[in-house]
Formats: sequence, structure tokens, C-alpha cells
Amino acid sequence: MKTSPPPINLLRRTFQATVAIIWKDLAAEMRSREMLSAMLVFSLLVILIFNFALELDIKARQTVTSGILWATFAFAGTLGLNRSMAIEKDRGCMDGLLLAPVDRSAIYFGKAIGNLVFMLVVEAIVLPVYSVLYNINLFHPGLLAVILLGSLGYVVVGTLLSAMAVQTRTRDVLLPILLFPVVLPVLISAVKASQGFLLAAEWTEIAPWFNLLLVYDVIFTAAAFMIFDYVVEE
Amino acid sequence: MKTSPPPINLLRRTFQATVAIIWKDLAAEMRSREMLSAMLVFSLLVILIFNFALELDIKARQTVTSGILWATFAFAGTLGLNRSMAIEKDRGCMDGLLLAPVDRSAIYFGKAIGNLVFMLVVEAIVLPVYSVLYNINLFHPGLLAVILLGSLGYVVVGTLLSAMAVQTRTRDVLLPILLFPVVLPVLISAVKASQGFLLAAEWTEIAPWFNLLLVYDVIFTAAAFMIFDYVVEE
Amino acid sequence: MIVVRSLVKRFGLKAVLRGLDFSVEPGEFVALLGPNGAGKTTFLRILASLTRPSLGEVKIAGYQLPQQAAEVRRLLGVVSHLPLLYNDLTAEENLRFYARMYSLPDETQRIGEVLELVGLAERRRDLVRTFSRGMQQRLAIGRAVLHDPEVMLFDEPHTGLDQDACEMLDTVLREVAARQRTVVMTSHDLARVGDLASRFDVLSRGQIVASIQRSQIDPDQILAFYRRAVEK
Amino acid sequence: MIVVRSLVKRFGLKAVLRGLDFSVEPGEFVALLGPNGAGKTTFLRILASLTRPSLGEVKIAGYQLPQQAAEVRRLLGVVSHLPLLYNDLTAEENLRFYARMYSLPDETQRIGEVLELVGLAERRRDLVRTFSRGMQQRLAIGRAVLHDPEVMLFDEPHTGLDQDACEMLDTVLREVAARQRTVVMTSHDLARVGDLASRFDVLSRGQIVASIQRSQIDPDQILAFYRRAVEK
Amino acid sequence: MTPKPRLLAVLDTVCIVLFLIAVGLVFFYAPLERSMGQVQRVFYFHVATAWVGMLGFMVAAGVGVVYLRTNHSLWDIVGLAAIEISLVFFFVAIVTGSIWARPAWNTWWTWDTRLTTAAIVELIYAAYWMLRQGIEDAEKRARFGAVYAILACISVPITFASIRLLRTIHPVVVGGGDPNAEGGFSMTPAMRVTFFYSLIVFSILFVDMLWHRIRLGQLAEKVEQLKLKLSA
Ligand code: HEM
Ligand SMILES: Nc1ncnc2c1ncn2[C@@H]1O[C@H](COP(=O)(O)OP(=O)(O)OP(=O)(O)O)[C@@H](O)[C@H]1O
Ligand SMILES: Nc1ncnc2c1ncn2[C@@H]1O[C@H](COP(=O)(O)OP(=O)(O)OP(=O)(O)O)[C@@H](O)[C@H]1O
Ligand SMILES: [Mg+2]
Ligand SMILES: [Mg+2]
Repeated sequence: MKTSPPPINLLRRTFQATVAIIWKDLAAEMRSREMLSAMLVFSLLVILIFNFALELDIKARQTVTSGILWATFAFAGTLGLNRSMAIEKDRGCMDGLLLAPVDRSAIYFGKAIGNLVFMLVVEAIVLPVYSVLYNINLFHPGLLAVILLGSLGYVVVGTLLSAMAVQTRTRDVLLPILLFPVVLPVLISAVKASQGFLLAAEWTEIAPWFNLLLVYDVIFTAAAFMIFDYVVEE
Repeated sequence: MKTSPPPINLLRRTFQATVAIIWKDLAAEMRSREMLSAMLVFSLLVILIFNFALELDIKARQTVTSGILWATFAFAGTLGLNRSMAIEKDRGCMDGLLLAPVDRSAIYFGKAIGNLVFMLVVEAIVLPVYSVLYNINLFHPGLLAVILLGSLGYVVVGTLLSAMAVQTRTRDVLLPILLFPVVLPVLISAVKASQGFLLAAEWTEIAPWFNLLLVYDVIFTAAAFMIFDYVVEE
Repeated sequence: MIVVRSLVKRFGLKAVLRGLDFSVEPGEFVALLGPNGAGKTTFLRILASLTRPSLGEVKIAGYQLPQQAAEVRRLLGVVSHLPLLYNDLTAEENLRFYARMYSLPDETQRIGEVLELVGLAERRRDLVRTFSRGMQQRLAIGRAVLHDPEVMLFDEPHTGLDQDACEMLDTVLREVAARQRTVVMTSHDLARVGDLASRFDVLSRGQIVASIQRSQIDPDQILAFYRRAVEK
Repeated sequence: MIVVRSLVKRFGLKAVLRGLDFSVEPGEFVALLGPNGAGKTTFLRILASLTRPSLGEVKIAGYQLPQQAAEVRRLLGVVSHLPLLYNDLTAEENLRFYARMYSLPDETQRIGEVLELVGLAERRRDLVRTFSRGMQQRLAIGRAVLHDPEVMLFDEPHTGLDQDACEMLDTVLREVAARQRTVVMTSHDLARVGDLASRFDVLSRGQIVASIQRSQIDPDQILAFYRRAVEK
Repeated sequence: MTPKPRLLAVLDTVCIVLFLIAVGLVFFYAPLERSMGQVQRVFYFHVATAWVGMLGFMVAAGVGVVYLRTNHSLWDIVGLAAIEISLVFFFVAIVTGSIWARPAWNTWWTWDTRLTTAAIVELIYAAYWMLRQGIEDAEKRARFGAVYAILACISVPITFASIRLLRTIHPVVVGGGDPNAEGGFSMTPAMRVTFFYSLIVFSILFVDMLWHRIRLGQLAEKVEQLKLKLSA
């Protein structure tokens, strides 16, 4: 009956839809700021708990900084991922997205980029706080690159799995269980690479972890992108 | 018009309602077992993550065991608390409870006892696993008493705050933020007391923390019990 | 039975109810009409002691709300926009739970009756999560009448019900009215309430702007009456 | 426009749709009737490509579902039991978002039109979370007709609407029908659909058990027709 | 009901015989390792079960891809079967490792990279199982299962590679490691024979069990279909 639109047009429309989804998430968040503030406060709490649980002394701190940082990001991240998907699911909005005549990849990228932005904002606040609290200088370009890459890998898998988790009966609890073990390789390489930069290790020592992180990012992005279609349909 | 029922009767009815609420929570959980298994797997994950984040060596481990244990219980606990309240809120069931002609304390105790049961079950499984994983003997009557008391204090505050959290728009994320700072005194005294028992310290060393824990339990239970009324009404 | 004086309810800056006066005699069946967003649900929630009024006096059966809410609750049966049911329990277990909360005597028999009444006897052992919208609404009605309350507050109870269920509900309501129970029901279906209610009140602009007994109005005239009241 | 052949949908053990056959010509307005739990919602969700059929063939505008769902979606406007709206956006922002998802040209103008149409122009800057049930339903309808779809799938769209809104919806539906759009609408309000639809289909026991054109039936007879079909 | 295929019956017997031979080889043919003594004999089954576990996880991922392509429920059954069996085998590998670790490293567990990655893999597939529990719709359960199996398999090679890429206390024997590592050793020819023989036997055992489990899954599906026919 109708001919399908030419591919170039399709690409532009996918891009527009992606932007629309990001805009919507940001607009809603700008209004309430609930997710960001929640993630933020939670991050600080996790740091506090670590501090109490471990009674970190100065020496220990040097070596575990990157571990604590990433554990914090991971926990705070699930909070954001869960909420971002719950918004879609609660009043059937996910159906609304699925009904729209846009490629599913637009939905995936829209949500993933939105999540990444939230995560980076939280990290941008937690990092200076952490470096003040523990009197450690964290502003090393290498470290920042690792954080970017690590967050990317985390969000890429997290968005996919949160889309699955919200569709189950146990949505409140399933996401961390699904996500953490799968994303652990990303986290570990991020921890190791960060540690390398923090302890000012040689690049040759850091490189394997850094590269591993890159490889994981690529693998996970490709896999998630290809699989997402199957996850959102009912 | 009607005379209010005699107090003895009221007490019995409050008790019956408490039992009914516990029965309902257990029945729903027995059907799906989702909450318990989720809390369990999550606990193991937290232990794993801690381990990676901290790369604990044997010496460090001895001193931080109790910290890690309690952090694990705290994180897994929020999962359970959140879900247990979400069940009430999702389809307006909380309104259903509030409409029933029972004392609010029945609702509070019903939910709190149910939560405590779930938490204890999880701990009963995590403890032996932990003691194998870290090669530490955890079966010390003193330690078990501390765990019981600590969980009690945690759940008592947690139930109250989760009832508040689910009523906000940010229910997915608010609970840990509200709960952790408030319950920190309980957690800290529990950590200290546990550590004392684990390192086989003198009772005189443990006693202050143990007593503090007891005091907190009493204070929190009394406070939560009195405040709950205000929390559940709109 | 119900006396409300100069009730005010605000959400933030916006006043939804603005000095509303309302009273119901025992045995009356009041249909509460009003356009979308008029505040009907808000009003019923206040009567059910689920929401606190900002200002004003609310009395049910001589008890003051919200202070004496505990005494009032026993008398109330409520159907709200949400079903108030547990997804992970079966139809029967849901009713059993509420029966215990109301400490009903011989609960099993009463539950059987109610399930029969709302036409879910066959599905009694199915989880509520698998019910269709109308089936959930049926069960919600069963839950509301389980303890045979003296005052029923029904918020659009016909929502999602099919023909049979609507008739079931109408039968329930008639039988309840015949036993001198008090009913306050909101609805947008004027034809339906015209047959049921003994009084029609219109809630608009935060107040009861019109009220009329069934004896004083022709059933066909209800729509006209409603329009006049709303547009005034 | 819509052709469905021996459609089967199972949930676990239970077959909800059991070899359903159904077809709609362009410009037809089909009222889908049926008791609670008959599978109307399930069927509409399959047509909307939101649920996959277990077996059987579904074609809309010549495209096969679920394989060619992407091509079909542009043509569909859907109202479901849930409003599909974002609580934290205003009415206007919700529509703007969907306008962008459908890449409408001059979105601002169209949004204004639609808000006017559903009577929410005054509340355009209010967050959806503060809307009453009926107001949300109005906006949901606005969302569904925003891109002027060729096929409309409406699941009990009159739910929660007041008199004015119902009339608004009826006007929309009539105008849409006049422009030869295809409509499939479920409803339990037989009086209302009697005025609107051009064909009445009854879904029961997993199949379309009866179907009749409006020209062949007296409006008063619809209830009897429905009862006969269901009880057969 | 389809009778048990002849080939499967033969395979069962072959498996039992091969397995008994393997036990015999382990205890009577393979020489006693010098430094560790009897406990080293657990090695043959430790590696074999771990190998079968990892094999099954990879198979499940491959089958997952096929399922997503074809949407045929058989592939879901195969995937689930592979993961269930592997979950058990891999658990046995961890337990035997623990048994070995007790004398070799003087602890049941230590946070070595190999052990940790193995624990993670076990947890991932426990999560897989929980994911399936949480979904009612069979088709969706299958789809999500396949998706997760694909994502999960990325962690399996890491477990395998961990001892070869990183410094761990867990010994590497195949592919030349450091025989001086704590608990490490180099295989004598007799050990080598026993080792590879165990690997092959366990692989056959896996195929046999997989076959059984698939048949079980298919029978379960058939039972569902029969029940469905009855209820229809
Ligand atoms: C709980 C503890 C343990 C776990 C979870 C574990 C796990 C595994 C796994 C998954 C494999 C198969 C992967 C592969 O072949 O590379 C494996 C192989 C092996 N394990 Fe363990 N293991 C444990 C303890 C031990 C101990 C205590 C020893 C001996 C001191 C040991 C010796 C070996 C050897 C020699 C192999 C074959 C390695 C090779 O491929 O060259 N394992 N183990
Ligand atoms: N939590 C809230 N915050 C802010 N405004 C609210 C809130 N709840 C209700 N309102 C506002 O109060 C007004 C009345 O809402 P209510 O739900 O009582 O209407 P209603 O008469 O039941 O309408 P309907 O017939 O559509 O169900 C609406 O304008 C709504 O926007
Ligand atoms: N996810 C599900 N799992 C199991 N059963 C389901 C599920 N969804 C729907 N059902 C069942 O399918 C049947 C049809 O449901 P559906 O919602 O389509 O009915 P309906 O015709 O829309 O009813 P109503 O008029 O009450 O809205 C019901 O018996 C319901 O119990
Ligand atoms: Mg309302
Ligand atoms: Mg329906």
C-alpha cells in the first residue's frame, strides 16, 4: 500500500526520535530533580557506609579508593536505571514509545544516553566531594577517561537489563541481580585502570586494563544494540 | 451511636489483625519466593563486590568482617523493605489496610514482623556461606544475639521509613536515603559488638556497644510505634 | 449519617473543595455527580478518612473526622479508582485477608457468598494478577461489601464492568438500599444512577451546587438538571 | 483494512483467543462487545502490535503482524486502559513529545488544536500527575488522535469521562468516521456505541461469536443481540 | 507419548559404562601425585565438570541466538536444559574445587581471581533462573531467557582465561603453566590419559542428560497442550 520511506529519511527520523526521548527524560528530571538528588545522596551514603564498615586508615585508603568509587557508582547507577525505566512502565508509557513509528534503536539509544547523562552528572559531583573528604586528588585526565568509559559500559548493559527487569513481577529487586554479575568485568577493568592512574603506575601496566575496558564497551554496546528489539516487545 | 468495644477485645483484635497481615505477606511470598531469593542473591553479590572493591587480604579481612556483614545485611534489607511496601502501595492496598477497623499498630507490627522474618531467613543463609567464603567461624551465640538485635533495630526503623518512602513520588530510590543515616547508630553498634565477639574480645569491651544496641532498639521501637500513625495517613 | 460543613481541601495553592456543605440521612442513596476534576474522588477520600481535610468539619455516624476515624472505619465500605487487591494472592485469599481484618465470624461462608455474588466463584483460586480489568473491579466490589457496611462510598463503581456485572452491582445496590444502608456513589453515567439513587447532588467549583430528591425530578430530566447545575 | 485469521493467544495454559476470525473494511467503525475477561483488551493489544499472537495471521493495511509492525505503527492511534502519559511532564509537553515521535510538521499548532478539542487548553501547563482520572483520559484520547491516524483502536475510551468529555469524544469519533477512518472500539456501554458504530461484533469464548451491521438492527435491540450472542 | 528412542537408551547404558571406567581410571590407573596425594584425584572430575558447565553455558548462548531468529519453542527448551544442567555441573566443579582447596591451600575458599570469576558465573546463571521465574508469559520468558543467556556467556571465557592471563594461585596444567605453583603439578602420561578420558566421558554424559532434559521439556509442553485442549 504505502512505500516505506527512503533510508536517509529513516536515519534522520531515528535521530530525531532519539533526541526527543532524551529531551523528555531531561525535561522531566529538570522539573523534579528527584532522580539526580536521590542518586547523589545515595552515593554519599555508600561512601559513608564504606567508611564506617571499613574504618579506612590512610594507607588502606590509597589502594581501595578506586574500588570504593566504582562500587559507589555501581550502586547509585542501579538506582537511576531502575527509576528511569519505572517511569516508562508505570503508566504504560513504554507502550506509548513502542507504538510510535520509530526504530527501536531510537528508544534504546534515547534511554541509554539519558541514563549516561544522569550518571555522569552524579559522578561529576561525587568525585570532587570524595577528593575533599579523603584528601585525594582525583583530577587526572586518565582517570576521567576511565570513568567515562566505565560508565558507558555500565549504562549500555544497564539500560538493556533494566528494560527487561521492569517487565517482570519482581521489578523492584531484579535489576541489580541481573546487572551486577554481567557488568562486573567492566567494573573490574575500570577499577584496575583507575587504580593504575591513581597510583601513577606506568602506562604499560595500565594499558591492558584500559584496553580490556574498551573492548568490553564495544562488545556490550554491539550486543545490547542488537538485542534490544527483543527486549521491549511484549 | 455505637459504644466502642471493651479494651481487652480491642487487644485481641489488634493481635488477630497483626497475624492476618503476617499471614498474607508470608503466603504471597511462599507462592513466588521472589523476595527471599532476590535478597539472597543480592547479598552474595554485595559480598563479591566488596571483595573486588577492596581486594581484601587476610589480615584486613579479620577486622572488617563484621563491617562487610552488616553492610551486606543493610543493602539486602532495603531491597526487602522496599518490595514489601511496594506490594501495599501498588494497587492501593495500603488504603485497604488503612480502611480496616484495626489499630494502626497492628499494621505496623504486622509489616515489621514480616520484614524481620524475611531478614532473618536471609541472614540464616548468608552467614554460613560467608563463613565458608572467608574461612571464619561465625557461629558464636553472642554474635547471633547481636545479629538478632541489629536486624530488629534495622527493621523497626526500616518499616516506618519504607511506609513513608512508598508514598513519595520517588519511591524507587528514597528508602535507602532516608533509612541509612537514621539507622546508622544501630549499624555501628552492631558492627562494633559483632567485631568484639569475632575477635573474642573481653565482655567489658563489648558490653558498651551491646548495651547501646539494646538501647537503640528500645528507643527506635517505641518511637516508630508512636510515629507510625502519622506516616500512613495522607 | 454524614454531615459535612464548610469543608476545604487544598493541594498546594489550588483549593479543590471550597467550603463544601453536605449531609446525608441514614438510608439515603446519594449520587454525586460532577465534571472531571470537580473533586469527587477527593471528597470521597476525605469521607473515607484516607485524606485529611484542610479545613472544615466532617462527621459520620456522629463521629468526628479525622479525630475519631478509628470508630468510623468499621462502618465504611469503599470502592475506589484502584482495586485495593493483592496481585500475588488469589481472589479467595484476598477476601479471606480482609475478612480477618474486619474479624468477621464464619468467614468462609461469607467469602463464598460474596464470590458467588460478584460472579467470580469459578475463578476463586486464580491469582488476581491474571484478572481482566472488569474482573478486578468485581472483586473490588466484593471486598467493599464483605463486612456488610452501613455506609458505602463508591467511586465510579461501574467502571469496566460488563452488562452482567453492572446488573449484579445494581442488584447489590438496590438490595443494600432496601436494607436502609447509606450510599454515596459518584458516576458519570446519568442513565444508570437515575434508576438507583434517591438523591442527586452535583459537585462543581468546589461546592455542592445543586441537590434534588428523586421524587422531585423526572428521570429524563437528570441530564438537564446536571447541565444547569454545572453551567450556573 | 484489518484481516485476522484463526488468531490464537495463550497465557500459559489458558487460551484467551481461540481461532478468532475478524475483518474490517476501510471506513468501518466496529464496536467490539464482550463480557469481562473475554479477551477484548488482549485482542486490541495484538492489533496494536504490543502483544505477539501465539498463532494465526494478522494483517493491517496489507502489512503482516508482528513481522511488519514498523510499517503499521504510523497508521495506528491507540487508547488503552492506561493513559500512556508521563506524570512529570505537563499536558502540553506530553503531546509535544509524542508529536516529535511521530515527526509531525507544525507540532505547536496541532497540539493547540488537540488540547482545545479535549478541553484541556486551560490546564495545558499543569503536570499530568495532578490530573483527575477523567482529565487523564481526555489527554490520552488527545494523544491517540494527535497524528490523525488511519486506524484507531480504542479500549473503553469513555471510561471516567464526564458528560461533556463523552460528547467531545463522540464528536471526535463521528468526525473521524465521516473522514473514512477505521475504528475498532471496545465498550460496555451499549447505548453509547449504538449511536456511534457501523457494525457490532461480540467477542466471547475466544472468538467473534456474532457480528451485525447497524443497518440490520434496531438500536434498542443491541442489548438483546449481545445477550443472545454471549449466551449461545 | 513418544517412547524413549532406542539411541537414547543405548546412550544411557554407554554413559554408565564409560563413567564407571572413568572412576576406575581415576582411582586405579592414574598414578598418585607426589606432593598432594589422594586428593589430587579430584582433579579429573573437577576439570571435567567445570568444562561441561562452561560448554553448556556457551551452547545455551548459541541456542539463544537461534531462538531469537526462529522463535521456535524447541530452542528455548534446549537453552534452558543446557543451562540447568550446566548450573549443576558447574556447582559440582566449585564444590570439588573447594574440597581440593582444603588440603592444597588450607582453606575452603579464597578470593583468587579464578574462584571469584567462577562464583560470578554461577551467580549469573542463578540470576538467569530468577529472571525466568519472574515472567509469566511463556513466549516472553523464552525471549528474555535467550537475551540474558547471550549477554551472560560473555563472562564464561573470562573464567576460562583468568588463570592464563592473570597471576593467580589456581594452577594451570593444560597449556603449560607453572608447575611450581601452590597445588600445581605436571601430568604424567597416565594422568593425561585419565584426564582426557574424563573430559570426553563427561561431555558424552552432558549430551545424554541434555537429551533427557529436552525430552522432559517437550513432554511438559505436550502436557500443557493437552490440558489446553481439555479446558477449551
Ligand atoms: C573452589 C575452588 C575452585 C574453583 C571454583 C575452581 C574452578 C575451576 C574451573 C572453573 C576450572 C576449569 C577451567 C579451566 O579448565 O581452565 C578449573 C580447572 C582446574 N582446577 Fe580448579 N577450581 C578450584 C579449586 C582448585 C584447586 C584447589 C586446585 C588445585 C590445587 C585446582 C586445580 C585445577 C586445575 C589443575 C585445573 C585445570 C586447569 C587447566 O585447564 O590447565 N582447582 N578450576
Ligand atoms: N495530589 C494532588 N495534587 C494536586 N492536585 C490534585 C491532586 N489530587 C487531585 N488534584 C486535583 O484536584 C482536582 C479534583 O480531583 P479529583 O480526582 O477529586 O476529581 P474527580 O471529581 O474525581 O474527577 P474525575 O471525574 O475525573 O474522577 C483536580 O483538578 C486535580 O487536578
Ligand atoms: N498476563 C496475563 N496472564 C494470564 N492471564 C491473562 C493475562 N492477561 C490477561 N489474562 C486473561 O485473559 C483474559 C482476557 O483478558 P482481557 O484483559 O483481554 O479481557 P477484556 O475482554 O479486556 O475484559 P474487560 O472487559 O474486563 O476489560 C482474562 O481471563 C484474563 O484473566
Ligand atoms: Mg475521580
Ligand atoms: Mg479490557
